[in-house]
Amino acid sequence: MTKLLEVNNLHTRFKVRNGYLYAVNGVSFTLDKGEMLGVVGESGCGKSVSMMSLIRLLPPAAQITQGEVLLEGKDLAKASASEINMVRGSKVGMIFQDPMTSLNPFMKIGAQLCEGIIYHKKMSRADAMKQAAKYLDLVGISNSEHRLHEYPHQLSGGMRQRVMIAMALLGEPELVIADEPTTALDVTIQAQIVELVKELREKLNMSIIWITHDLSLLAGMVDRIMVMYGGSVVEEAPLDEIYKSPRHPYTIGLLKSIPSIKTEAGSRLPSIAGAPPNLFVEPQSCPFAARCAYRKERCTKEIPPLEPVSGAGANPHHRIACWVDVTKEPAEPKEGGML
Amino acid sequence: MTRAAKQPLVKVKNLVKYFPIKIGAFGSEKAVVHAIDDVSFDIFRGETLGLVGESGCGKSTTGFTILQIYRSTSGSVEFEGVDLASLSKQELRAMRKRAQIVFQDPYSTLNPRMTIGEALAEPMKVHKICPDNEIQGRIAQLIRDVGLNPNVANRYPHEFSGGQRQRICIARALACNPEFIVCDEPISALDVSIQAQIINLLMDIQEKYNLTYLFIAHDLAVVRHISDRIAVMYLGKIMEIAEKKDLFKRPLHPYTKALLSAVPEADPDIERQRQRIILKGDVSNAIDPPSGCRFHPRCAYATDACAQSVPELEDYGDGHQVACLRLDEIAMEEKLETEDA
Amino acid sequence: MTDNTLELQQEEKQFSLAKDAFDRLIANKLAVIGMLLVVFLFFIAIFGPYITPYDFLSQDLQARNQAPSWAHWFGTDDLGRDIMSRVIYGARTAVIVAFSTTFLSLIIGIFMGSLGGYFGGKVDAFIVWLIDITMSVPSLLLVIVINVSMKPRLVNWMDEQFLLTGNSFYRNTILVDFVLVFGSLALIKWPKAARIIRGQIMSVRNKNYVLAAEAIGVPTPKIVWKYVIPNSIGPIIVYISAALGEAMVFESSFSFLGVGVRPPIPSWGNMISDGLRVWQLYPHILAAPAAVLALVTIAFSFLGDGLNDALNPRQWK
Amino acid sequence: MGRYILFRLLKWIPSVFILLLLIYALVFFGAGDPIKLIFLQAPGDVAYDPDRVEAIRDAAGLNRPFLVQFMDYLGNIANGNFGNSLVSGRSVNSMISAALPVTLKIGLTAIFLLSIVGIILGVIAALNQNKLLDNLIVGFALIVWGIPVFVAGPLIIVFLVLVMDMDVPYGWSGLLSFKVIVPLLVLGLNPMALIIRQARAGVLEVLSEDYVRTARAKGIPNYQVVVKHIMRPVLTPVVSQIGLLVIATLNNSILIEKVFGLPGLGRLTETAIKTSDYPVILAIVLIFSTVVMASNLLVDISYPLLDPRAAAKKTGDE
Amino acid sequence: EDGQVLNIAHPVLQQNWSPLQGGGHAARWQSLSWAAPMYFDKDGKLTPYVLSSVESDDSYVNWTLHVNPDAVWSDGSKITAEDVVGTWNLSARPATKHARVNLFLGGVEGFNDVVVGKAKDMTGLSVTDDATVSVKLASADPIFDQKIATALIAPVKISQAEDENGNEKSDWWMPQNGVVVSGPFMPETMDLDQGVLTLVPNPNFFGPKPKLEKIVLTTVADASTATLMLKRGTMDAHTELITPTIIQDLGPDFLGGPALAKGQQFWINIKKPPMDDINVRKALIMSINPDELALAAFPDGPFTAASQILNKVPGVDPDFKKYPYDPEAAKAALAASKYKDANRLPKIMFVGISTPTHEAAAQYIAEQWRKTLGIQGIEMKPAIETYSGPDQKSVQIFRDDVGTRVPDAVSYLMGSIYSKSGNARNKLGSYKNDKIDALLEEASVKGVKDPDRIKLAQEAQRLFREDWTYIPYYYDVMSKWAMPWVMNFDKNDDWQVIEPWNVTIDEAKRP
Ligand SMILES: Nc1ncnc2c1ncn2[C@@H]1O[C@H](COP(=O)(O)OP(=O)(O)OP(=O)(O)O)[C@@H](O)[C@H]1O
Ligand SMILES: Nc1ncnc2c1ncn2[C@@H]1O[C@H](COP(=O)(O)OP(=O)(O)OP(=O)(O)O)[C@@H](O)[C@H]1O
Ligand SMILES: [Mg+2]
Ligand SMILES: [Mg+2]
Ligand code: NI
Repeated sequence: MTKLLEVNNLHTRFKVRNGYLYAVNGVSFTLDKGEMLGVVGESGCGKSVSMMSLIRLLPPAAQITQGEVLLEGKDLAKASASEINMVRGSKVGMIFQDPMTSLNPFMKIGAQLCEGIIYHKKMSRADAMKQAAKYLDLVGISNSEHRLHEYPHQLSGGMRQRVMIAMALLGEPELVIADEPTTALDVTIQAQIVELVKELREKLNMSIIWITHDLSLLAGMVDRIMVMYGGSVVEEAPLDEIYKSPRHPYTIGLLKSIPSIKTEAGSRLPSIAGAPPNLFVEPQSCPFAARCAYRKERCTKEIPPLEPVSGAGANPHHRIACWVDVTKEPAEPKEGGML
Repeated sequence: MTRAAKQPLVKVKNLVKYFPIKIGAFGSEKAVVHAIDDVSFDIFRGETLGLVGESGCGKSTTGFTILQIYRSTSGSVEFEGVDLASLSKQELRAMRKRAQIVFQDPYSTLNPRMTIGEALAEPMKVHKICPDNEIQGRIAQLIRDVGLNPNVANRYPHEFSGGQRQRICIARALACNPEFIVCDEPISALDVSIQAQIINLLMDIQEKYNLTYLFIAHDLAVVRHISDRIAVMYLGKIMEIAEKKDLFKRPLHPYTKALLSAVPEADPDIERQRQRIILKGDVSNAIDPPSGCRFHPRCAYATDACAQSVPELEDYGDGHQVACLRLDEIAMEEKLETEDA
Repeated sequence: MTDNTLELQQEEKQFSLAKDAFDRLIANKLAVIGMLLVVFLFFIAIFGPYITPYDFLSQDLQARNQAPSWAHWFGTDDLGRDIMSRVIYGARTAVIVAFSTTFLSLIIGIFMGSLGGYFGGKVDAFIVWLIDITMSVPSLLLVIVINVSMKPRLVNWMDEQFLLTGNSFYRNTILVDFVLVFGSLALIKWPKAARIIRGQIMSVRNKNYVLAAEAIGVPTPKIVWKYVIPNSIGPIIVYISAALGEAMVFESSFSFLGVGVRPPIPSWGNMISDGLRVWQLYPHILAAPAAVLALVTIAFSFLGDGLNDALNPRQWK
Repeated sequence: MGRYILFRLLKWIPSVFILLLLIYALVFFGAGDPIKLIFLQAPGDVAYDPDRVEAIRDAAGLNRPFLVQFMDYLGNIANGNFGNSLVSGRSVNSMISAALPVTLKIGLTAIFLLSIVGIILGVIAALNQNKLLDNLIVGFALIVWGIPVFVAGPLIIVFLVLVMDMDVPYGWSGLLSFKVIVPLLVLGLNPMALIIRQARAGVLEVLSEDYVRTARAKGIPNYQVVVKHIMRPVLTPVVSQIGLLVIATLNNSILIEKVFGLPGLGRLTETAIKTSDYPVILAIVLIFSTVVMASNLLVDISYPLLDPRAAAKKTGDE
Repeated sequence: EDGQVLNIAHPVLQQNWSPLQGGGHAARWQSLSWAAPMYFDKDGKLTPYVLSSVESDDSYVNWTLHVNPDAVWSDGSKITAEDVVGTWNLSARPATKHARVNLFLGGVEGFNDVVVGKAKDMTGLSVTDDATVSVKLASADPIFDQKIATALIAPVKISQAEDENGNEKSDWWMPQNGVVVSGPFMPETMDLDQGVLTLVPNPNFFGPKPKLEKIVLTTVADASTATLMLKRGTMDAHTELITPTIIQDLGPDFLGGPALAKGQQFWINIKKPPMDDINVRKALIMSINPDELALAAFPDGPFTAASQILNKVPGVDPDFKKYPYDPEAAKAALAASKYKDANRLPKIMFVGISTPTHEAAAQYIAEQWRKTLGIQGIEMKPAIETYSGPDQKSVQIFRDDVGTRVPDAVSYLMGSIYSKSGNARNKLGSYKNDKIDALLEEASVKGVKDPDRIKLAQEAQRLFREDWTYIPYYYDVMSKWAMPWVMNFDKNDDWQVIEPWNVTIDEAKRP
């Protein structure tokens, strides 16, 4: 398969009142054409910021301090503003989390859908509208001609998210970044959207990065999963690998703490003690060390690199950032942790 | 214990809560939100009743109305035989110490201008739970109970993380020795890795203080883990109530089925095999709910009759109650399908 | 249960909401300038009369309308009085007027606003109606009418009281000027405060912590007092800052129109209106009070903006 | 909408009644007696003859009881007649109908023009947040805000006349005459400061909205994002300030119309107050609050036009 | 000299330009359009105008007035005796609100009944024939002819002005309503809302031909603006403009003019505590330096410090002893009063502090009292009206002017210190000194040429001095209130341009 995207050692930080917030600290990954990558992690671990950094869709306080983002070989991190504009919306489409706030309540659906392609494809308004209607049909919105003339508030949450998807697809992008597109939706609606995306992916054959904090959601959907913690990637592996043989203590803890059919009802859930770190200091060690049940001396001193797992029968595509080999070390519950 | 031996602590009968609102650009038109409409169920002493349903279906309203934080429009809520709905504000206040609530969002449930200690002392003072000189000791005990260090008592809420705040909210709910706690999505605002901590805590204290829970959530996995029985709600109505195992094994209502099939499982193998039932359309509007069975516009099995008459909850054995007119026909159809296959 | 026991680490620095807001304020340069100016103004208003180089009343007819010099930094006015001393004394007038009106309006506003906000329904509708009328009255006109019409009545009444009782309190009818200026200003300004309070109560009322307090069974008045009001402090402080500056401009507008604080008590307003008459020849007489008024207004708006940002920070999303 | 307007008007009538009663009582019991004033303006050697004054007051119907006079007055107003000035004997209707258009024309033009300029400046400032341009605009707004109109007015006049050697911008010869520009500016500058700040704050807020990010994600150029996605949401809060602007402008007109010799309501107010001419004062109060009410109503009605969500707004009743 | 336009700035938005008002700012331009019965010329000589002659019998009770046979209205019709009598009766009726009619016609028999509305017409006024009016006074008045020499009771065409009920018609004086006038200029347009009036020469004027082609009167309420306009020559004259810097701004001529029989004083209400104590009054008066007081208000003139009441009339007392400026004596007087010291004094309130200059003067006084006597509680208010009159309670000191418009000491004092005068009743707190009253009553019936008339008046004034009831302020002059290029703009004591037809503009001097 051909490589679409290659991200190397990406660092993004925010200028905050007294110093910096180190939101993304050295994220690297690649994405093939047509591949679907899942990004999981808890709130604030840098999922959105790292993915937004790809197309530099960041608030003014943010700065990308290091790293390169090669989209089809071209480094977006160093591209000019207008070059970036040509990528956004045409090569890379975005779907955001909250369909309630992500659509402009002051503009009709049609106008919002069209403006991107009118600009990028130099289409006439009428053509653009036709195109938009086609895509609304595609994402399963009936009566699309009519919907184009409605305002977002006239649609339900699920419909709005479909509109967002149509909007991302209109530019016929090669990569779609979906930032928790179902978090704000109900399970039944979430199921609708998930099915829709699967379907579309087959039809349109694009690459997708799907951000979520719900590990279970990805199980039936993606090809590969990347787990983030404290601004870094801690584990990355093909789908089954992650669920069946997780290797990073954080991933392990996370999977265990999700109640599932297999967990015994009424039993205590194994939980990860402590809370995620705040990112006001640049990490100098494994970000998870403070909560890690396998913590070793080294974990609090050095940042582990993201490297393929070792050991017999190890999948070469399975990479973790950990100094400890959990298959060999016993877990010893650690008390406390930082706030 | 068999259920017959258990006695209901809370008996909700035909509970209705409507919210009058104004709509339109000038607020000139009046309308009514049918938040919950004729809901009846029992909660037995010592059990956890899970309440699930989609956003806006009236779960929170049910919880609030049971505690009469929202005064009910009609119907009754019997708490050990006392109808809370008929109590005056004063009388109600006295009952408040027996029934408490934990809210969804721990960030906005604590008064940012009160220390943790003050927040915990408040219910004790209001209900004169213990002499003033013992309050401090009790606060320390409570804080320890929820797994925090007692020296946090004189700190302010903003110094705590979400999970810790939720612990404090639980401590506050415990402060007046309640028998019954409504947990209104107590974990859905928390980080994944923290959720399990709180679930554990809730189960621990339930055991320790012999509490009864109404556990509201939209995350079926969590409800499955913590509840004894589960009620499924749709647009202000209870669609199905059953023992947990029963419900998961034998979901009867089409909506329950769809709901269960929509819950993702953290296992690629299961997911690959799973056949999702995808519901059409969106949840209808509570201002103008559909006639008849509220679910009929989205139901694959709906007939004209479903649009006409409102199904009542009926017992299908073992306390498994379902509100569906076509349950038998559906069972038949399914059987045929499986046979076809 | 050990895995659940979390301890707050000791080194974690303890900071309170107020301190946090203060830090944010301090970080804002303009706000700090504004704050310093305002503090300076208060200082001058309190201690001014003791530190002025001259008596603000003492006249020197030989040294009239003098341009600024080392002896008189801001020059002298048409009766040879030192303008700087008068401006400094005027700060006292300004601060008194500004403070009294603001707090009077705040008291009325808090009362009305919490009444409406908490009880809702008919009471609220009535109060909203009251707010609406008051807001639709041309404020300056109303204040002028009140001042022009009430003053003689009050003065006469106080004088009668003095003659009847001999109580020297009644002798000081200069108070009447102030009282009327405050009173009428407060009368037109309370709706703003009431709106803020009402809005706050409305929003705070639906906050979960108020629901939680209700669930606990905390009595209503206590909820208002301990939960609602303290959480409305931010907007109130911002309101106060804006209202203080506004009141000063308003006071000078009255003086410009010939109502308001009367000479020989100096107020920036009447100094400006004096200055406006002669400023083609003696611009310094206008310049000093006008500049000071402008500076103070600007200082208050800097401070207000700063406070607004500090107390009601927009959350990151 | 028709019903809504009717409803508002019905709510407004009692307010106006109370307002009139209040002002009437204030002036009736408190303010000076215009008749006496006529005599006392003359030098002191004119015998101020109380009997004569009483006779004159009788002749003018001013010695009747308060309520009788007030009801009489209300009756007149109901017939659209504001009575006659006590000082000049002229019909108040004709005075108002001559003065109102002047103030309205100038005021509305000032509000309109400067709102537009203010919005543009505010947007520019916000888009350049914390840069030089932003600081300049904000600084300008603050200074304009800090200088009261009654100081700015004379300052500008003298600047034009003595420094620029222009003719005194005095009097009224229609909205389009050059003379009117100066008072227009003075009247509008102060409110403009408000608009600038409001617009700037509004843009800053909208900038952090998710839908702006969505717009950016489409890769359309920046100016399109600003024009299509940012301007319109900002307009709503700015428009809601118009009621305040109208009040500020009316207040300012009292302060500066005299200076520029504009024969508008402001100057009429000033004169009427000086002479305690209460039929005129009352009429002006009524007109002023009508104007304010009308503008508030207009703002409310325009809401759904500006904000499509407003049409479907839900408001809780509890 | 044709094509000359005189631009006048007028300080108030005048809505009423009826010639029957007898006061207010509008009345100051009355002689432009309305021919007075008679007038005093520049040298003070009584000159016929509408009336060609006025004579009385020896008792000074019965007077005969002859209407000038040439006198015509601007439409060419004759001015009749009917018009004269009608105008005067109308002026006296309450609904007309003429502010000064009692000064001129107060002595006519039946006047008092008309003034309070008991009668429509004065019994003492009758039309003998088309051109003759006979007047019967209630009591002897040797100077009745001088009293009616004023434009303020100029006859109007009564058929235009009076309605069927005997009330003044509204707006009859507007050009839109076809008003006819008797003076040299007739109104061409009147825009009351804009406050702009234009006057053009009256083609039928029965006097000398007016020289100006037009007079434009514009309302300029703001003093600074008006000053600027005068300076630039946009305006030529002003109705009344006083600013603290007027001399520096517009030159000494602007405010200068002949002295007037009029003076400004601060009158003390002797009934109001603490003024009921003569020692307090002495203390207050003696702590003021009158020269500095005048200086505080008008540092550059043209007004001069006052001492006695009388001014400019025959009979000014050369031997009058000024109140001394003596701080020590003042302190002693205060100590001798029943209040003993300043802290026990009730607050003192000034009213009539209506202009910046009066404000400066009042502040000067206040400061002197504070400095010498230690008095703190002093207030000043602009409006006389609301603090005065029958219901005034608290005011102790009124700034106001008194004077006379006939060159006569007795009428001067009758208007200021006689117990029935408005001044004595209102501002001095019902001041009544029987001896003064007797002296003035005796003097008033003496002939103009009788030397006793003056001697009695002087004696009354000396007695008045001993009552210590006023703080002398300044003597007025009849300011020109016109720029130097306006010629022949002399005004008389009634503020009227004496001979409007002579007014010209020296274009060479105009900027
Ligand atoms: N505009 C901003 N200014 C300052 N810090 C920010 C800003 N946006 C995000 N951050 C910080 O950057 C870090 C990473 O944020 P990010 O939004 O990528 O998290 P996330 O993993 O997407 O979380 P969520 O699941 O809540 O969306 C967080 O700590 C957050 O607080
Ligand atoms: N105070 C209120 N006033 C008006 N309508 C309300 C009020 N509270 C709730 N509602 C409406 O009642 C319905 C049920 O709301 P409720 O909060 O009980 O739902 P929920 O199931 O708890 O949803 P969620 O999962 O989002 O918490 C909704 O349509 C909601 O808009
Ligand atoms: Mg995110
Ligand atoms: Mg809820
Ligand atoms: Ni590790």
